[in-house]
This record gives sequence, C-alpha cells and structure tokens, in this order.
Amino acid sequence: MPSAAKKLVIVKNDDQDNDDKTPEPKARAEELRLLEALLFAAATPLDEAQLARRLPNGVNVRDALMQLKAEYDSRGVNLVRVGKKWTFRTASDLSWLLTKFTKETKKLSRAAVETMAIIAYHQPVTRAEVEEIRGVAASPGTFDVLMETGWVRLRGRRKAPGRPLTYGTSEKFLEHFGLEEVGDLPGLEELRGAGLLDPRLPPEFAVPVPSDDNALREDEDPLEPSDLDLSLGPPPERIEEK
Amino acid sequence: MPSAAKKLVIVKNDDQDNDDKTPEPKARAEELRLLEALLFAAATPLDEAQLARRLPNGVNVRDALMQLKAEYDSRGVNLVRVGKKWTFRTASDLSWLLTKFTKETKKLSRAAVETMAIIAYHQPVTRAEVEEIRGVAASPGTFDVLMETGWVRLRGRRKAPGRPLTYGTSEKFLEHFGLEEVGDLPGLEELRGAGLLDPRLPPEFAVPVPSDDNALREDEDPLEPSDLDLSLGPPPERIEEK
Amino acid sequence: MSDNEPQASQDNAPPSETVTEADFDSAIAQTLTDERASSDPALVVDVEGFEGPLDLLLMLARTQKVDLSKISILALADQYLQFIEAARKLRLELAADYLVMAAWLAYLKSRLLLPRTAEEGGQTAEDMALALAHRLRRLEAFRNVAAQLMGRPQYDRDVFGRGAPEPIEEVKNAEWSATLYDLLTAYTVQRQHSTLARVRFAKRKAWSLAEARAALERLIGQTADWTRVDEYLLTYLVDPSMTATVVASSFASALELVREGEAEIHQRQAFAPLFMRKRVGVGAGQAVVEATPAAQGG
Repeated sequence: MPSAAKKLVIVKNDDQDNDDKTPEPKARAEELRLLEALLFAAATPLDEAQLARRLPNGVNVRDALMQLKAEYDSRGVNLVRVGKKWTFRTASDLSWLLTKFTKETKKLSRAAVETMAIIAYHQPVTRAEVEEIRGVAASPGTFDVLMETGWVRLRGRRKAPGRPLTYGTSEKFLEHFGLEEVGDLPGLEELRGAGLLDPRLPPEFAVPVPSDDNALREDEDPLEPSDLDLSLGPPPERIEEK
Repeated sequence: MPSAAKKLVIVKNDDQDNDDKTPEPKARAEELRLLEALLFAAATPLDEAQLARRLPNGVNVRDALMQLKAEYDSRGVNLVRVGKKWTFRTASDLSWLLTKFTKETKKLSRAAVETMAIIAYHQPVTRAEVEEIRGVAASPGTFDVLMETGWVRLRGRRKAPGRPLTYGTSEKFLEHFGLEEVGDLPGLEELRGAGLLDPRLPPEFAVPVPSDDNALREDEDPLEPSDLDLSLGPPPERIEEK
Repeated sequence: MSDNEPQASQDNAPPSETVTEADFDSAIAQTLTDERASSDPALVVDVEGFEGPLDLLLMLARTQKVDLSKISILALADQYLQFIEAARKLRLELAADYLVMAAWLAYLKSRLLLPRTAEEGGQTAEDMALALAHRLRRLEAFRNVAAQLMGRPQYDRDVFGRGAPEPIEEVKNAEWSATLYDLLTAYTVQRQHSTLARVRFAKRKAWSLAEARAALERLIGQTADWTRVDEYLLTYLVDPSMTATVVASSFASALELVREGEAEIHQRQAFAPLFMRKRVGVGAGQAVVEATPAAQGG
C-alpha cells in the first residue's frame, strides 16, 4: 500500500516539528492532520489509546491533542475532552444557531434530576442515601429512568447490612454534560466546602470527593453476576428489595 | 436568551472583518465560526441558500465559504463542494486512516475441510486426484477458499497430460494446526486408536505419510512464471481450466 | 403558583435552566386543579406538589426570606404544623411522611420551648434543630447544583457532534477457523466412506434374479433370432469371480421366462451353448422346451 510509505515520511516530519515546538501555519505537523481527520470522522469520542493505535509510531498523542485543542478553541467547532475521550463538538455559545439539530429527548422529572445530581455529586451512593438527602422515598420509576438514560450505572454493593447496590455515573454522563471528570461538576467545591457531601459527617470532617472511578471503594463490593443482568431483568429497585 | 444579543455583536464583527479581508488568527470572522459549526453538525451537505437562511443577515456566504475552504485545504478535514452543497470531508489523501483492518472468524465449509484434509495427507495432489478420493467434483469455490486461508499452496505441475497443478500445504498450515511438520499428522494406527477409523476397514486400507517437502517430486514440474502471479490474478482454478 | 416562585428566583442559573424549571412546574401543575391555581396562594394547600416533607419545609423556610443558616427552626416548625393543620381541615390525605415530620417537629418545638434541661440522650433540642437546618441546606444545595448541571451545555441539545460521521471502513480479513480434529474427522470420514462403499460393491457381486431377468428380457427383445445366451452374458463377466452367479441367475431366469411363455430356449446337448429367443404367437403358459435333452445350466 502506498500509504505505508507515506506513513514513514510523516513520522520524520513530526520529529522535526516537535523539536522547534512552533506550530507555524506552513510547518503544521502532519499528525495534527491525522488527528483531526480521525476525530472528525469518528461517530463517538476516542480515547488516547485508540488514537495512538491509528497514528504512526512515535507520535506524542497527548501533545498533539493539546496543540489541536488550542487551535480549535476559538473556532465554531472545539476539540473537547469528555471523560477520558476526545471529540469535536460545536462551540457551546452557538447553541442558538443549531437549534434545528436539537434532538428531542425525554425530559426528566424533577425527582429524577435531583436524584441524578445526588448520584453524581455523591457517588458512590445507595438508594437509601439518596432518599435520606431528598427526605422522601424514591418513586419506583426514578432509578429506572436514570438507568435508561445511560447516565447512571450500578457500581457495586455497599459493605453494609443488606448490601445495598451503589450507584454512580457513567462515561455517557460525562459525554452528555461535556465534563472531563466528575471533579469538574459545577458547584462541587461549594458543596464540599459547606460540608454537604456526607450525610453522616459534620462539616468539620474531611469530605469525600465524588468518584466515578471504576475501582470500588473500600466499602464497596463488586456486583454479582445476577446484578449485571439487570438490564435484561426486572428494574434494579425490585431486585434490591428482595 | 442571552445568545440573541450576541448575535448582533457577531454581525458587527463580521462587517469589520470583511472590510480588511485579512483572516488573521485573532480577528477571525465570527461567520466562519458559525459556518463551521453548521457544516459540522449537519447530517447532510448544505447549499448556500440553506446556510444563508441560518446565518445573520448581511453575511456574504460565498465569500465566507471560500475563506473557510482555504483555511481547511491543508488540514486533515477539508471543506468540499458536492454538487451545489458544502460539507466537511476527510482529506482524500488520508482515506487509509479511516480503514480498519479487522479479523473476522469464518468457518470453513465441510467440503473445504475435507479437501484440505486430503491435500494435507496426499500432497502433492492435483485437483482431479482430490475429486477422485472425495468421489465428488470440487465446487468452484473450494480451492479458492483454501488458497485464501493461506494453508494451501501451489507446488508445481504434474508431469501428466494436461499438466495439472499440484497442491500442498504451507507453513501457515502447520502454524494454524499446531504441527511441527506434516509428518506429525496422525497415521493409520493413531487414527484408529483415536476411534476415528472403523476397525472393520479392509487390510489394504492405508493412510499416506504426508510430506510437504519443498523439493519437487519426480513427477512434478516447477510452476511457470504465470502460475506465480496467481495471487493477484483470477482464482487458480479458472486459470487451470484454461 | 407563587408558592414556587422563591425557588425559581433562587436558581439563577444559565438560560437552559428554564427547561428544568418548566419540568418542575409541569410536574406540580399536574397535581393542581384549576380551582386551586386561581385561588389565593396563601390558602393553597398542595401537598402533592411537594417532593416530601423536607421539600415542603424548604419552601416554607424560603418564606422567612432569610439565609437558611439563620432560619428560625421554631418558626419553621410552627409554619409546617399550621400547614399540616390546614390540610387536615380540608380533609386532604397526607402521606405518612408528612405526618411523621409533623409529629417530630411538634416534639422538637416542645423541646425548644422548654428550659434547657440536663442532657438526656446526649442530643439537645438545639442539636436537633441544627441537624434539620443542615438537611434543609443540603437539599437546597443539591437542588442548586442539579440546576447548574442541567444548565450546562448538553450534548445534542446545545452542543453537537459531527452530523455526518464518516464511517471507518472495515476491511475484514477472514480468519479461518478449523481445528486439527475437524481436519482428521473430515479425512477419516471420507476415506472410510469411499473405502466402505467399495466393500459394499464387492458384496454385491451376486447377480440377482431380477437383474438377470431384466437383462434377458432386453436380450430377447432385441431380436427374434436365436441368441447365444452365454455369449451375451459373457460381456458381464468382467470379473471372473462373477461367472457362477451370472450363469446361475440367468439360467434360472431363462427357465422362468420359458415357463411364462415369454421365451424359448434351446440347447443341442449337455454343456452345449444355450440359445434363446422371444416366443411369438403362442399363448402364455404353453411353454415347450424344444431341446430334447434336459436343459442344463452347468
């Protein structure tokens, strides 16, 4: 394939460019072209490993991404990191222009929005903890609806009596709300500062930070095989109640 | 909505930019941002009228498109005109980047496995000899498929009327079936021991000791130059039939 | 709906916040009758519009128009109890949650009004009041961040991905699967098949009477002349091992044909060649063996 030969040349170019570190219009590194082509073409965000696999060896993917991101920051299309993945998105200030492209989605109820926020800021969290914060029992459908959006996922089980399921947010949640990580949740600092993130601890205690890290916390057990079938089985609540 | 106010400002910016006509990185016209967002988000190419309808009044769509096109010409994504409509497309020299080579596991047909087995044990063997042993004519695709697996290779031509091609197994065959050499294929006694052979078989029933030695047999002629092009040409059978 | 106004004004979040607010309103609106909506807000007792007693308390707290940290829990308890009282007068059914909260607040109120006594269970009435204020602040804080979160540019609502992603073309390289076992089974099965098939052919080296008769019928049908049966049969005797069966079967069949009047058979002497011809014009059953010596098949 002719492209193989081209690939080699590209690598050489890259090295030179990396040396002077000046993204001159003429001397724009070929890997930026490759990166933008890949990211433009992809239907879903790509992580650095996926990108690296497609790029010639020796390309510093992270550096190239940063350079590309800087180039696109002032444009109508921006390169953004969502979760651990990268994707092009229209600039957020241009939503007025693009209303026609808006996809009609099911609106979440107030209860669902609040529950989702508590899950996001408080994860990993159990259903009972959500109910405690909201001061009301969750209606049967609320967690179902959130699971259906794909924004909320089951994480594991709390090492506590009854071993309740723990909930957290998914990668899709970050993608949807354009967040790099849950640490970037808006208002998180204020919430932490006011000591409002742990129901059991008074404000002067250290407050846990929400984490959607797949690694389970010390007080979490992994899901059991039957838990993982939930998507095909009855709604999570039902099972939890058993 | 606050964006409405922004819109007005945008138009003013545009006008200024159009006046000096120099697309400086800092003074990049806002309409270029709008254009790139629109063209990026659109599921189908857009024509100039459609673009004009979305853009603030007073924007010279044609000029803006030309400017945007020039900006993207050297990039990994180009602004291209298809018919009377505009769209972003991966730069044509990068199409190789968007090709994914995947492995797909396919099961060989019974006929192919049988043919493969006979080639392995009876090599070097001609197509007619395989058919004789199998008692049925080989379907046209069987040898094609076996050549595609890379397990079967052309060895030479039999010194016989019609000079038919002789087939044998390749190194890849040994790799795939985990054999050190074809001589390791189980013989009569081993096959019988494995319960694969009926004990009532007549005494004259024999299983050959296969050999894939590259050296041609006495009754084999080397392949001719035209035979060696087969991999790029029409399937070997066709040629053999000629 | 002025009840909910404080909440609305408190969420001073980005424009998209209106969406969630609208959600909230519509959720509440569902539970409101027209009659209630048009009546004086102060008299509206719409418990169903609230997401539980804490939500109701939060709304009531907002009417105090002070920072939640400076709120008078005593006053709030009074408000709540009045609200519940009003609801009960209207014979509205209240969820147990609301009543439990009412009972708890009544208890708290009595404790707060009493002079501070010696520590009983450790928790003073002031601690309890603080804990309640904390819960209210926390709920409100989560509401605020929920609104902020929903106010963020959302995918496919405010920000968009590539409308026409270019698919990554997949070139599938077939990875063929077959195991050595497949190979060996395929080999042995077909080798045995053909070998055993040949063995069966060997067993069929007997010439059946039916086969013999069919052959003879064809033989005498071809000509009305005397035909040497054995000469004809010899063409079948490719394999010498079949001589016996061919001769035996054909002789038996010939006799059968003669008996049925289909044919005549003729032999000059013992062990001489047998001649045979189709019988014409004679009724069946009148078979005559012309040859005087008994025909013998050998």
